[in-house]
Amino acid sequence: MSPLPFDPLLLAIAAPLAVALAIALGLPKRFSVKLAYVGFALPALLALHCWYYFPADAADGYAFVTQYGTGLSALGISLKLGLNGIALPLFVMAGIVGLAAGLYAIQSGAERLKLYLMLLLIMQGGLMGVFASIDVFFFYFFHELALIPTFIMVGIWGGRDRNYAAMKLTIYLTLGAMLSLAGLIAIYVQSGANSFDLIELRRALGEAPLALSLQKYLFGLLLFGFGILVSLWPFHTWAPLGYGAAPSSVAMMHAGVLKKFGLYGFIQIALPLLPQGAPSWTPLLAWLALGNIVIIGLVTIAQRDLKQMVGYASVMHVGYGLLGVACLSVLGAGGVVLFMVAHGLTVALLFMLTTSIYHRTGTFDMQEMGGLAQKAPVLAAFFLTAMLASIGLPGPGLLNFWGELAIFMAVYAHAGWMVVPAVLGVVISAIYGLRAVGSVFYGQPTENFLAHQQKHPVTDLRWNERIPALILLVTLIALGIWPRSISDPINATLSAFYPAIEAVATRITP
Amino acid sequence: MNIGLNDYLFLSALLFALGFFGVLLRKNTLVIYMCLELMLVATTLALVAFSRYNGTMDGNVFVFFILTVAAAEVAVGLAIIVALFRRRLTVQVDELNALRN
Amino acid sequence: MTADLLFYIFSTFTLACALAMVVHRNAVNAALCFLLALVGVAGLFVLLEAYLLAVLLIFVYAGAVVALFLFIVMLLDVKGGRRSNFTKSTLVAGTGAAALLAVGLLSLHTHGRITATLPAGPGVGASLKGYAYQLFTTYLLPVQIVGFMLLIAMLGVIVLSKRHAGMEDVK
Amino acid sequence: MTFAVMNPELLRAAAASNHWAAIFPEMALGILALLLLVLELALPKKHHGLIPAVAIFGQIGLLAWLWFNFNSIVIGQETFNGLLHHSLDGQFMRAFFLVSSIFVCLLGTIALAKQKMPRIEFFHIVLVVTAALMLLAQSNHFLLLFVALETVTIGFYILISYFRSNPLSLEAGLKYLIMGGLSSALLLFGIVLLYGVAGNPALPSSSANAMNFDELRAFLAANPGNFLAQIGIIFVLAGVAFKIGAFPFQIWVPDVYQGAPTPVTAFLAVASKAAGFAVLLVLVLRAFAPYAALTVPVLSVLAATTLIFGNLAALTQHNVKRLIGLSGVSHAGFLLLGVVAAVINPAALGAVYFYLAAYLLASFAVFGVMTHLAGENDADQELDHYVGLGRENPFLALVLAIGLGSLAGIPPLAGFMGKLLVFISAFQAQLYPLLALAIIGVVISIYYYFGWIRIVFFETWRAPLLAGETDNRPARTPVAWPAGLALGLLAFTTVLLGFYQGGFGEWLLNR
Amino acid sequence: MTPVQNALALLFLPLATALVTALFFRRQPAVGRALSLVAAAGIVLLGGRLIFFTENFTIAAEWLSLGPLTIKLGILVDDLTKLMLFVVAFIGFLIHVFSIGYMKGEAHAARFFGCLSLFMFSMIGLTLADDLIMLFIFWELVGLSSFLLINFYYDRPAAVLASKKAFIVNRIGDFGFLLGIILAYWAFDTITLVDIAARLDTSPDLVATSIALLIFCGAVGKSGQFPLHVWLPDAMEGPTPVSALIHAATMVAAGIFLLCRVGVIMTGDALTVILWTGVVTALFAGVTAFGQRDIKRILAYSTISQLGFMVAAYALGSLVALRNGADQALAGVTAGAAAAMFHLTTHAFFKALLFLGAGSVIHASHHEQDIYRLGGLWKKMPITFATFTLGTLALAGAPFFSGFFSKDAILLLAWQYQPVVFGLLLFGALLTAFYMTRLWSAAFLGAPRSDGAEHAHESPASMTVPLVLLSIGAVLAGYGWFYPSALAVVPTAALALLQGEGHTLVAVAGSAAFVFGAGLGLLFYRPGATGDFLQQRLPALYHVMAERFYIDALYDWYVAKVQQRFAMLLNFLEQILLAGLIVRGFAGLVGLLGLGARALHTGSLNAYVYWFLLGLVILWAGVAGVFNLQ
Repeated sequence: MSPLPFDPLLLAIAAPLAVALAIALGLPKRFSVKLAYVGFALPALLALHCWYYFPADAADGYAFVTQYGTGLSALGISLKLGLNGIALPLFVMAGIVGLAAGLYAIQSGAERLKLYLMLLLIMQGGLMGVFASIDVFFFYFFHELALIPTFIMVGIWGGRDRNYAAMKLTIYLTLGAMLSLAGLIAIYVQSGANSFDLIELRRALGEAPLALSLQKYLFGLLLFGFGILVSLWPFHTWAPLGYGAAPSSVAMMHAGVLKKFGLYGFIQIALPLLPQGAPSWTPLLAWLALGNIVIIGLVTIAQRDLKQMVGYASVMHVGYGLLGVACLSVLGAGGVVLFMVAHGLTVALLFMLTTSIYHRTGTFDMQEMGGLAQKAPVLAAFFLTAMLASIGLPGPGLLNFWGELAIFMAVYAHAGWMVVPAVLGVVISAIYGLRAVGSVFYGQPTENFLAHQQKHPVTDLRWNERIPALILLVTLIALGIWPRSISDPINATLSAFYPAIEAVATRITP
Repeated sequence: MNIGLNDYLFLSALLFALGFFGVLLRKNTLVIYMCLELMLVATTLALVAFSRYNGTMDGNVFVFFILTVAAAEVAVGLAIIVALFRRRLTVQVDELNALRN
Repeated sequence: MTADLLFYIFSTFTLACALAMVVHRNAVNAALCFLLALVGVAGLFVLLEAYLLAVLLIFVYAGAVVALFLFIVMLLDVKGGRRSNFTKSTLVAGTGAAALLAVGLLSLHTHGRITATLPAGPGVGASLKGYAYQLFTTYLLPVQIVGFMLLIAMLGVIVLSKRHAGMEDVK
Repeated sequence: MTFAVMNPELLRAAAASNHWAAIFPEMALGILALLLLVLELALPKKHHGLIPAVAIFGQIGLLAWLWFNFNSIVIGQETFNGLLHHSLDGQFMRAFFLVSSIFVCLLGTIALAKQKMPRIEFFHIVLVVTAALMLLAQSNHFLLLFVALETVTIGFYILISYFRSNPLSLEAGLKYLIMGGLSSALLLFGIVLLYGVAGNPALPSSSANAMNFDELRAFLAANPGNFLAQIGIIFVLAGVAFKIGAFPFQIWVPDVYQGAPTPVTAFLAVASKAAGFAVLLVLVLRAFAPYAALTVPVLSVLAATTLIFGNLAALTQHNVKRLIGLSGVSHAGFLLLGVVAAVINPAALGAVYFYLAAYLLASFAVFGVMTHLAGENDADQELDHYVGLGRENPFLALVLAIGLGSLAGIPPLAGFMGKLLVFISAFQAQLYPLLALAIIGVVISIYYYFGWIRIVFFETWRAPLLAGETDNRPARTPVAWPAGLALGLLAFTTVLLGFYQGGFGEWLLNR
Repeated sequence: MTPVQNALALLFLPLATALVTALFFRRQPAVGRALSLVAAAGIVLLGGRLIFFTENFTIAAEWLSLGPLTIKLGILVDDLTKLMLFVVAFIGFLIHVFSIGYMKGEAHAARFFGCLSLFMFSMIGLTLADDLIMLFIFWELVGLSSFLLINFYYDRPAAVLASKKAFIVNRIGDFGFLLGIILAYWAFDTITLVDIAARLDTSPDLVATSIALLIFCGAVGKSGQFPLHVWLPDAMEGPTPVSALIHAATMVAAGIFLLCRVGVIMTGDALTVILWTGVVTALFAGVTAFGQRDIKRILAYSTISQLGFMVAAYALGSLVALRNGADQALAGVTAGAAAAMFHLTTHAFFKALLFLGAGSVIHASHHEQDIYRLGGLWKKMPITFATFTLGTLALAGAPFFSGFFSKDAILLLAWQYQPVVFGLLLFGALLTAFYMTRLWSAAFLGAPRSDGAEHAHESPASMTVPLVLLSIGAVLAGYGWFYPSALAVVPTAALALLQGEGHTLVAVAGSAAFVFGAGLGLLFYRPGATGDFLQQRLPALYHVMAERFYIDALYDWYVAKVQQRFAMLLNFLEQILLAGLIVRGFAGLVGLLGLGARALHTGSLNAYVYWFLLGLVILWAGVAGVFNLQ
């Protein structure tokens, strides 16, 4: 347990929000930026602290549990914070990605920087809250808290099509969030626990499970709610568009962390609470996930816009997560958690570097670049590493590989042949990944790019860009080399409450 | 057949419906307003009839209030209509549709 | 029987006047019809032994309200004939509405019959005292409210109608 | 029985039950209103600027009084011969109307400053209407209900047409007049039917005091399925539906909202609507409770259509006053959902009240900004006028965003908690189809709320002005400190209630 | 230093130098070179210590545990490891030395040496792996290093394309490999090689065959077997030392090493498929080599062909053993594995030698790679010429050279298994001699036919010394006594095969194939010819061969016309149909409804009154019970 005299989780959530408030109240820009460093660093440090002190014996329960009333005790809502083995890795990942995104944002010198940092800090607070909440209501609440700045930031600082993108993003995500909320409320109401406390809900539903048909309805609701939020095919079209338009730090935090809400919701809430409802939906989920992997994979190949491509790639990779969820097993779910951490770090890195590329080329069109490695070898190295990680190449992407491997193993065990198209995704991602690296960095620059270089001399990655990149990359590689640092807590937690799910799970394919 | 409560009630409803129909149909604001008044009167008729047949006083007292309210309403309403006429020079509702869509 | 006959007379008269009011093109005539209809209703009030109310109706409604209407109609000098003929759509809608209203009336008449009623005894509304007692005891609060209502109505009419110094006023 | 009322003993008792102290706030408001008129006469003209301050601070004082006497001794009792029923709900609504009135007065000072208009009457009427609203929410008798309602309605006729130099204001007044008159007639007809049926001595549990809600309830409970009573109920509901702007009685809303002076629009949107809901709650939960089999489906249908229609109609609207009016219609749908839930499960009442409170805060935040941005022509407030507000006046922009966000039900704002509570209640009442529609409604509503926010904050291209062309957008009004303080308070409370409902939440949900 | 520490030091030394170079010395070629060389030397030392002074051992630790999945990673040092390690360390070191001369004056040499160190790390990891997952991880890492080194000249579009092709084609193979691992895990409940051997009998036959073939897919990709061989000739775009080390001696042979490692899971059906893949590859690549004029490409096709031999050898040995009634559990070094690994070893020597020789030629003749534009180099570059000749002889299977023995062992197995296979492989051997003679004769004999060749002169010592050392290996690696006892297990087993039935006949046939092939070569490809014989006489056939039987074209067609167009089609559907028609259409529909709802506000009071009537109707309908659904 934490030796700190205060609640690390609450502080990790409150610190960025407090800094945001201070900025909103009119802190001068100089101090705002300095304080923003604190606001971004504190959650990351506290997350690492919690990781370090995470007790191995917190197997079925939670560590660092605290509870604060907010005035809705009549409904069983309270701010109950804590981490279990599933939440911990994501909490840490959220801290790290948030730190990197924050650092990148500070150096970006965006217009209206104060507002930008303020919104980003709110987002960071929300992200930390999502994974630290035991209370299901606050789980949702923090997600929304982080989501709102996303909309605004896409709209204000976004790129091409930002107006349409922001609108589409907002409407889609609101729909997803509303469906999820409906599902969560329904679970709350039907459980009879009169509490949104996940532990209470789990206990209540463990003792008296809901009727089978009800579980089916509710799981369906959550499936589409969470599905839209994680860009399940064919409800994904908001994602590439939104990410294509989003400012980099937002894309980093949303695609990297916030989007994991849905998958996390499946693993932490939907499956444990509705174990019997899940099996009737998993074939559909698996098929749609294959749609993510194969169809979106191929669509990704056809992209010319680098940022859209990264967006599509992230949509594609989400398919692995969904497929892992559909397996309804410790292995699948554990693989998904590993994969989420890996994917979060990777995709954040990719979005960041994509923007760095844009600053040097003045375009996202991959056919208007070329030869950038000659001028910016460090950027090239980072991008190549990130891209290889994202395509799951063991090495830089060792953690991605572990996640994918566990998912594939689970898919074969529960869905047989479906593992073939799933693994095929590995080939597909190699195709678009290398194509991107090749056309951006290798070969000769195009004439337009040369003309651009005349006006804007290309420099290599600056240190204030390198540091956030390094933070992400080092975390990714370190976790990849020693995955047990996160897989053991995951395994312990999942093994505690997944047997009930595995007991009723059926094979996805005959 | 003796005339009873039902007949008064039906008459009242008929007058009410007639007033409603007038409100639906007429284009002159003043006439519409008169039709509204007719509806109020129709209700008072029912009220008085109920009061009479149920043997309670409240209905009659209510009529008292209704009449007062109607008078006040008419005063304000006509003031509005007059003020509007001074700006628009019309009391036809199909010409008073600047606020729409 | 006299009462019944009177009822028929009054009710027919009232209905006829009301109908004339609703359909008459000229607003002045409509107002006059309204006046007559009110007289009919007052007659019915008398049949219902609500004498005070009948008098009030004539005073307040016929005397004040309709007079006000007439006054305004004439003041505004609206040419009643200016109203355009009914267009086809209004005709259809009007017919539909009339049909709906008729259906409503019919169903009210058939389903809503009050079967058990007291034989008409001495009417409670006949006594002036009753009104006074009620208004000054039980319904004192509404009376006070109505007082305030009249106050604001008066203020409102002033605000809406009075020419204020320094205000640009159209025409 | 006939002459029972004549019995001096009973009359004395009736007079004794006129417990004037129980309606101290209403009386105080009336006296304050009169005081304003007296001050207008007594004070020299140059000091007339003080009068609105007197109105506002008087009401703030009254609010403080209410705060300290919230759990008044008359709670749970009936006074004025059963005309009034005092309850905690009533106390809440009192405070609600008082707060709305304070903000309306505040907005009134801003809006009236832009017009050449007599001022004092405005505040006077607002105060009287507020007092009537308070009585309306506590009424326990159809006669009082009608009289109070008519007082409110007549007050609103005047307030809506208050900017009489603007024909649109008058037109709005006329429309409200006709539609209001019609709805009053419907309501009245319903009351008459109920009175007549419930007073019929031949029927079981009939009452000599049939307009009293408790008596009526007893009668209805003893006479299930009475046709005339049902017709009466739906006519009463039609009258109330007009007040709350439920489909299809909402049709007047955009026109009237657009034409009315902005503070009055706010008053209509918040206080008048809330009064409608207070009445509706009293009626369906108490008077009509035995006829839930009728009220629940009917209100459900109204809620469903209201939700969908309000949101759809607002979708393509570009006049902000109409937009907010139509969005208000959809809020009425949500509130109706809460009311239906409350009929089935009375615990949902707290949700409705929370929703109302959140709606008040957010609406006044939005209307406050609208009032500041309104130009000479109060009815002409287009979305275009908000372009660049985020840069020019970040404070107003922020307040507006918080207000709109709360109306849209975006966490972590109060409006979201309101929606959440309503949703939970609706779930508990198992109103699943309505919930589905509500969710669709929320998603659609995001489009126009967010569209508005987008216009405020996002840079959009504007056609450059041609030579000689002037910017037709009204000039920005600077924010004076009292208004700034009030708006800041509204925004802050909206955010705070989103995060932390604290004692307020506990109180509402545990009553 | 314990053996484990030794192995770990061996593994991480090159990684450390690669990292240090990448982090600090990117712009100092001299430092990078020195570091890399130190690492290579260190590898020789540490590797030598591991090979010669350490018993075989295995060690593993749990790396990941999720539910039923437990993955242990670890190190396995056995005879196979040691032989492979020897090849990697020794040849790697020589190639490092060679690179010093070859990469002189290259601005980005630090990157080159960094990547080379990275490759050494990956390759050593691959060699030491005790389980399929670790094998796969390093398998991918060698692919990555190969990718980085092929596009070392990343400003050349051809190099970029080649590297991409190499990576993606390898990924296709790895697709199967990974599936194979997944199947294997669920079949055997472990991915540790030693444990798999112990649990073998539990797997049903079809699954076992699938597993074997899927894992073989990895080998097909990495070892350039037909039809995934297309990347290997293109990979010659990398610097020549890279071609020598990675694309001839070590990495491409990893497929063979993999097969030998997983020998225990093979089944008869799988082996038959493997055999024919190997045979087809051997012949196909041999024939294609005739259509090539680029010296490195010819060597590349020869490499593919030889890899085909090794694959065939592996399959043959196991098939023969199976037919001879051996138990399916073919643990230890089987005959096939021995023959394949033996050929791998000798091939590593002579092919590295040939590539380095080619590098020396290219370096000297200012990057002239067309054999018909070289010529006359025997005089100008005597050491290169001599060593290259030795290498050619070894590859062509001249009697008493290393290649002769290793190829003989394969032919003998083929003879024992089936005459048809024997005949085909013998023909392959003949082709080898034939096209090597063509190369040798055109590049070295006759007169110089270009400025580059004209001005060529012998390479510096850093390049020639490795040539000489390698040529010793090329000549002698076929003899058992060449190997120290620690390495001798595999060669001994392979050489033991030569005592098998029919050995004389096969030896004679092998020798005859060499003589015949070389003779044909000298006959058709006269020294000093300015053009290709086949090109002049049979241009159509030559064209087909030069176009590599259109297989590359087929791939290009597939990528450009099928895959890309399909992707574009899906993208079109995504953008136009889904995001456009459906999503925007739906939004538009809602918008239209909104416009409709807005249009209902006509502003006319009369119309509004109708709404009230409608409201009454709705409410009345409620009274009539219309809404009471139950």
